[in-house]
Amino acid sequence: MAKTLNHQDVAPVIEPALARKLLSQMMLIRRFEEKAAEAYALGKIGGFLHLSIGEEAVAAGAISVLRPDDYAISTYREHGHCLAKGSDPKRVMAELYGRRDGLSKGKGGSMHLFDKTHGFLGGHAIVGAHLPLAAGVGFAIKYRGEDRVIVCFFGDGAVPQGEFHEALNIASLWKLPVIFICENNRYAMGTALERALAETEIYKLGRSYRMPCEPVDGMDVLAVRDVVARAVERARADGTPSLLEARTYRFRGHSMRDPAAAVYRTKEEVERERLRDPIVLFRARALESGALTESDVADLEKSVNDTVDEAVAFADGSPEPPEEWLLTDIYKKD
Amino acid sequence: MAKTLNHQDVAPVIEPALARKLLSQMMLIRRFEEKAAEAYALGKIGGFLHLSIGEEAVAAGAISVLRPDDYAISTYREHGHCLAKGSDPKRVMAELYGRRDGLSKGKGGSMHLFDKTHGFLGGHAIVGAHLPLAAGVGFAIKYRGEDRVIVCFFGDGAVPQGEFHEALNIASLWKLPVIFICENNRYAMGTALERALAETEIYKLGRSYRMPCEPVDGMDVLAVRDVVARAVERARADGTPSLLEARTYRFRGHSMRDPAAAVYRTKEEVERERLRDPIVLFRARALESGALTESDVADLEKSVNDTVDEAVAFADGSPEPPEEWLLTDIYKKD
Amino acid sequence: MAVMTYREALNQALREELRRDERVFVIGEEVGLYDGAYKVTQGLLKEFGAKRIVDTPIAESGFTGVGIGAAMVGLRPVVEMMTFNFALVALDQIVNAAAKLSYMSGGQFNVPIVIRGPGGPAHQLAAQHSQSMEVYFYHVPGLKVVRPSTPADAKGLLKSAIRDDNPVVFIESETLYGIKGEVPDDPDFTIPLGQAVVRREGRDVTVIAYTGMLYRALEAAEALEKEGISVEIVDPRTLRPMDVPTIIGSVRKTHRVVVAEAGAGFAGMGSEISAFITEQAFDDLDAPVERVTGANAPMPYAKNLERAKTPSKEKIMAAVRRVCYANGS
Amino acid sequence: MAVMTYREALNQALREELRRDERVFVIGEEVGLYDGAYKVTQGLLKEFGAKRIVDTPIAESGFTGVGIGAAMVGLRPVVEMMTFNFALVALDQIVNAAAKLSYMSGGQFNVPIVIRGPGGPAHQLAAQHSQSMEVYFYHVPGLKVVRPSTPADAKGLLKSAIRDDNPVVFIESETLYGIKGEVPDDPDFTIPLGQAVVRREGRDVTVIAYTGMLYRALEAAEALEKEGISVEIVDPRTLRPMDVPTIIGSVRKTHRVVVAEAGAGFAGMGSEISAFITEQAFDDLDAPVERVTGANAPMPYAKNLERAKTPSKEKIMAAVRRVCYANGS
Ligand SMILES: Cc1ncc(C[n+]2csc(CCOP(=O)(O)OP(=O)(O)O)c2C)c(N)n1
Ligand SMILES: Cc1ncc(C[n+]2csc(CCOP(=O)(O)OP(=O)(O)O)c2C)c(N)n1
Ligand SMILES: [Mg+2]
Ligand SMILES: [Mg+2]
Repeated sequence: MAKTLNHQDVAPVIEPALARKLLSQMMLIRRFEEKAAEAYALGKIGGFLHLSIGEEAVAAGAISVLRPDDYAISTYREHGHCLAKGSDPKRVMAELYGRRDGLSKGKGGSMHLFDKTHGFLGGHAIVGAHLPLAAGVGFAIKYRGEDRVIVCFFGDGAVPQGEFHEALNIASLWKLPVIFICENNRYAMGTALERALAETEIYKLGRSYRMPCEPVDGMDVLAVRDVVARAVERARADGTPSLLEARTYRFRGHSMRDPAAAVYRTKEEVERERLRDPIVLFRARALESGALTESDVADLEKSVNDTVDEAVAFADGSPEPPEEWLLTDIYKKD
Repeated sequence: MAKTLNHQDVAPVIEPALARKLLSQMMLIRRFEEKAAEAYALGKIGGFLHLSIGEEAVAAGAISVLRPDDYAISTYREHGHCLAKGSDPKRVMAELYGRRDGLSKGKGGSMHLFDKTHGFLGGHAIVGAHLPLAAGVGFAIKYRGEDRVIVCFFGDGAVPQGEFHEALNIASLWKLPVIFICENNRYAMGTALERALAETEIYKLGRSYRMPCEPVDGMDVLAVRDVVARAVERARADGTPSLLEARTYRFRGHSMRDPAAAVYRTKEEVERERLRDPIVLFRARALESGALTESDVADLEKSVNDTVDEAVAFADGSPEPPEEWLLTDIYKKD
Repeated sequence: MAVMTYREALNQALREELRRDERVFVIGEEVGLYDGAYKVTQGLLKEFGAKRIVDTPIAESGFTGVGIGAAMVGLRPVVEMMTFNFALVALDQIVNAAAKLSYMSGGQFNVPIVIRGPGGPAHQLAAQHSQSMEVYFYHVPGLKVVRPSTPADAKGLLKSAIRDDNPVVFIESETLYGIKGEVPDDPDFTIPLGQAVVRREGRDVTVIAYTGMLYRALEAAEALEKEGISVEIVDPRTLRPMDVPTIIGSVRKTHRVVVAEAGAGFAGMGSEISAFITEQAFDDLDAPVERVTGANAPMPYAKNLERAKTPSKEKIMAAVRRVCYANGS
Repeated sequence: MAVMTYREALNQALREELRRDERVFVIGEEVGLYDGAYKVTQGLLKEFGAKRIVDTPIAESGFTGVGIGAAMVGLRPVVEMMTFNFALVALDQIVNAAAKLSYMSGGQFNVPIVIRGPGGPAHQLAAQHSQSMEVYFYHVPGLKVVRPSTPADAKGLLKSAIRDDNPVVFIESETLYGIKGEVPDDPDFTIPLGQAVVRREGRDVTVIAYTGMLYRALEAAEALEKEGISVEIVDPRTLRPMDVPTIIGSVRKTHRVVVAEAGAGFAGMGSEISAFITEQAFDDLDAPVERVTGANAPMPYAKNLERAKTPSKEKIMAAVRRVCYANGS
């Protein structure tokens, strides 16, 4: 079942429209988070801010094979997934700012993005706890006889948690259309994979649940697309879930409070990994293969920058939520 | 790593002393529980009473390879493990009766037998929750540089629980000398294995933790001994933990409140499984191989019966705990 | 009206709601093939099939999360905790997910889930299986918490809980499954969450009690009547939201209060009830609110110790006499 | 005496106890190589090595259970919850194992474990990361629960907790790690569990508060002094066992009480404190006990809403004025 990491072997022809979409998606996430980091430094964003810079290919690649009516769910490191799922960058940024026009009215913040209209089911900050929720969404899909799927993103740090095991077993036992995508960036905060898991090839844990499982180069957006596309196909066909392990790396620290190259990893390692930058790699391939021209890329870049600038301006201009909102949305009134 | 269930292939010579020990151990557990069932019917034992009748070979075989200073820990279905670990049947029965002379002064009951003197660490009634405790005892053993081990008994029903996963991963990652023994009796209450686990060959889950793992015929006390002995050896040598799956069957219902052949399994299945009665099988082999004579067996039987009768008389004669004990042992006073 | 047990009333509530609304399903350990560990779900698998009556592996956190996820996208799960003791392994799901998703999402999502099962002291089940579990839930904003005391309430409140758009923790009483009472047949019979009920009218003292303690209080009231003390009994039924006005109304009438609860006491439900009564009706009180609670210990197995652990009719009577004596009688 | 931060005081306590007793070890996420998510364990790995400062996978239930198992056979683990919010996934281990093993085994086993980490409202961490977690623990027989407010208390109480033979839930304050204070150097300095302290003497009203609320109360007291109201402040320090006599002593002196707490209020610590004061000192009270609590909502992310959620000095002042007015002043 396991595939080797072999994107180098094939030299696919890239559709220009697809190349444009994937590249701009990844650039949008990157740019958005760079700007969020600036806003954080200025004190405009509070609390924790977890950037996915370096990991954009997973969000962009995986979500690019979904239909709009499919679902996605994620952790506190979810800006990329939320944007890729189609959320308005303005409302995402406003949420990070804790403002009235944020997706969650400013009540959720960076760790709790939700966007019902786009099937984005959050933004969950208890490590491992959203995996059962994903199974539950898969349950509902099957219950209603729909052919939707849900992709569930989580980190390598969630794998030793009990709910990983419970959710995967249940999803496989009941054949629920969930694509579990482990974003293996090799660290959970300061804990390297091999200090957390007896079996470090995470995808292999799928075997304990008789679940199709594959590793993939998470820095290669096309490879991610392929592997997720296969998993989505299985899920739509008969509900078969999958465990995918996307091997990636976070270029920044765990959160804005953690330096990029901290005690738990070396500067050299970070430098080396930066050479795998998914945006740089994909841009080069798109240019090389002729799918995009230099001027296409420049246009995309400008458009992305504009979008993010607008998002920042929007967030800056959005007022604080009114104080009465402290006590609303606790219950849905019938 | 996995062995096939092959006790039939070998015809070992059985040491008479060993035969006597194993047979009397199993007969003691059987007789003890039969009497406990009677006492339950008479209202002398309250609450839940879970019998291990049919599963005696696992407790007797596994614990027979331990040293007295090794530890054992178990679930609410633990009479057999506690007796095999050396606890006084009188005090065990008194505990079932909720009397002053019970192991736990009558405060624990059938589900919470503890015997510190014999390294029996309980009697735990939240399914899966004692697996981390076992890892913790393994941790302490290693911390102190001892060569003890702990065997941890649990049911097939604990496998889908998150703590199974957490404990096995940690035990393997840190090389803790824990022998995890799953007593796979194919049902968790009314839930058959295949309705609870995507992978029904439980021992295989050890692979997710790179942990040595083997299945064993849990009705064959010598086979259990062998497989546990190997695991104990690994654990003593360098802390390597193991996952063993003892395939067994409970002849009675889940508890005294559940009929033996209930809706979830057929009378025929129970009848068929009764043919694998571990006591009948082992007695036959001991006689056949000449390790024991008919009169040896008769002697053992009598002695076991006497022991259990004494235990019942002792429990009957033990007074209720004094009412002040309601408020003692909540805290250890320093 | 039909006379039925508390268990049957719950079963009927489930059955009616399953019939009424396709989105409702039941999920938990042994709810289907085994007909429920306590037979509350008896016959449901037969009528509704395995799609809607879902047996689970032992994985409370996992299947509670499944319920929450399904509720987020519009189903209406009824999750059975075989007993509420096991809800502790799923507590994070209930507190950090079910209760907060509406708030964290700014009201985009709501979680119409019921988490139900037996709780409270049982019969010789000892420390891990015999606990008053409501204490883990009623302080949590975003949850509703129900503890029904009679067959009619069991039915009416469970139906309301299932129809509620919010997460409801519905803790039945393990020791009351067999009690009988009149229960309306009307499939539209419901009892709103958040309404207390005066179980017995009285003049001299208000006793607040629910589930097992309600019955001890009723017995105590009968006995005290003979001593010339007239006891009013209020059953909150829903602990969150608490029907403060009904309770305060009774206190303003009687001027004396005893709160009885089976739990261990320190920082229990009675503490809150005592606190808000004192805050809101201080000048009406002729005596301090007294709490009668279970002993502050884990639950022991031995029958005699277990008996001593949980408040008796006698202890309630003694407390009532004390608050009345405090009036100088 | 040295002046140090609350964080340093905790670090020193750990260091001293690790030196004093070979059986003590520290276990949790990021406690070693990373020096602690909040740097409380800074430098410990370097001094004591990986055997005694143990980094774990993210598996709170698993590693808490490891601590409990190790404690059963005689070690003395200090388990760090990176933040106490995550203790919910380990709650069953704490409540059903740690707290009950002594009782269930008739006193054969005890569990000398400390479970420590930051809790309470934090800075814009929102609903899942910013909660008053003590409510899940202080009602549980078998546990002790500590909430230290000053650097000296942090040190002295943590040392007592580690030396205690019972499970102690030790919830630090995320917002106080940086505050400074005098801390005794003596390695035998400890503060017994179960002793409250009068933080400020006063005549007119007793305010009971701990951790962040204590500081709001001290500020309120300063301001009220100028209005001619003399406030006495009692810090319970240990919530279980609660030092009832010290609190009642203060109440008998001032006759008026305000209890401040950061948590959501309904059925919080203040409810119990209010209830036992009313029970035990009813005739001494010139006004009902007032509670000042956090808003009854999950914690919002937005800065202004977060500010509105947690009680301010002004709210405490208003409550104090109310209970004083109630005296007819
Ligand atoms: C149950 C729980 N324990 C601990 C934490 C604190 N925490 C937040 S993120 C994190 C690391 C998670 O790492 P990983 O899953 O690999 O995701 P990554 O941050 O690398 O994307 C930890 C320990 C938490 N949020 N929840
Ligand atoms: C966490 C938890 N959930 C549910 C239960 C109720 N329960 C007690 S025993 C049991 C079945 C366990 O089956 P298994 O582990 O196979 O052990 P067996 O009874 O077959 O020996 C269940 C569901 C429990 N005690 N704890
Ligand atoms: Mg990671
Ligand atoms: Mg079983």
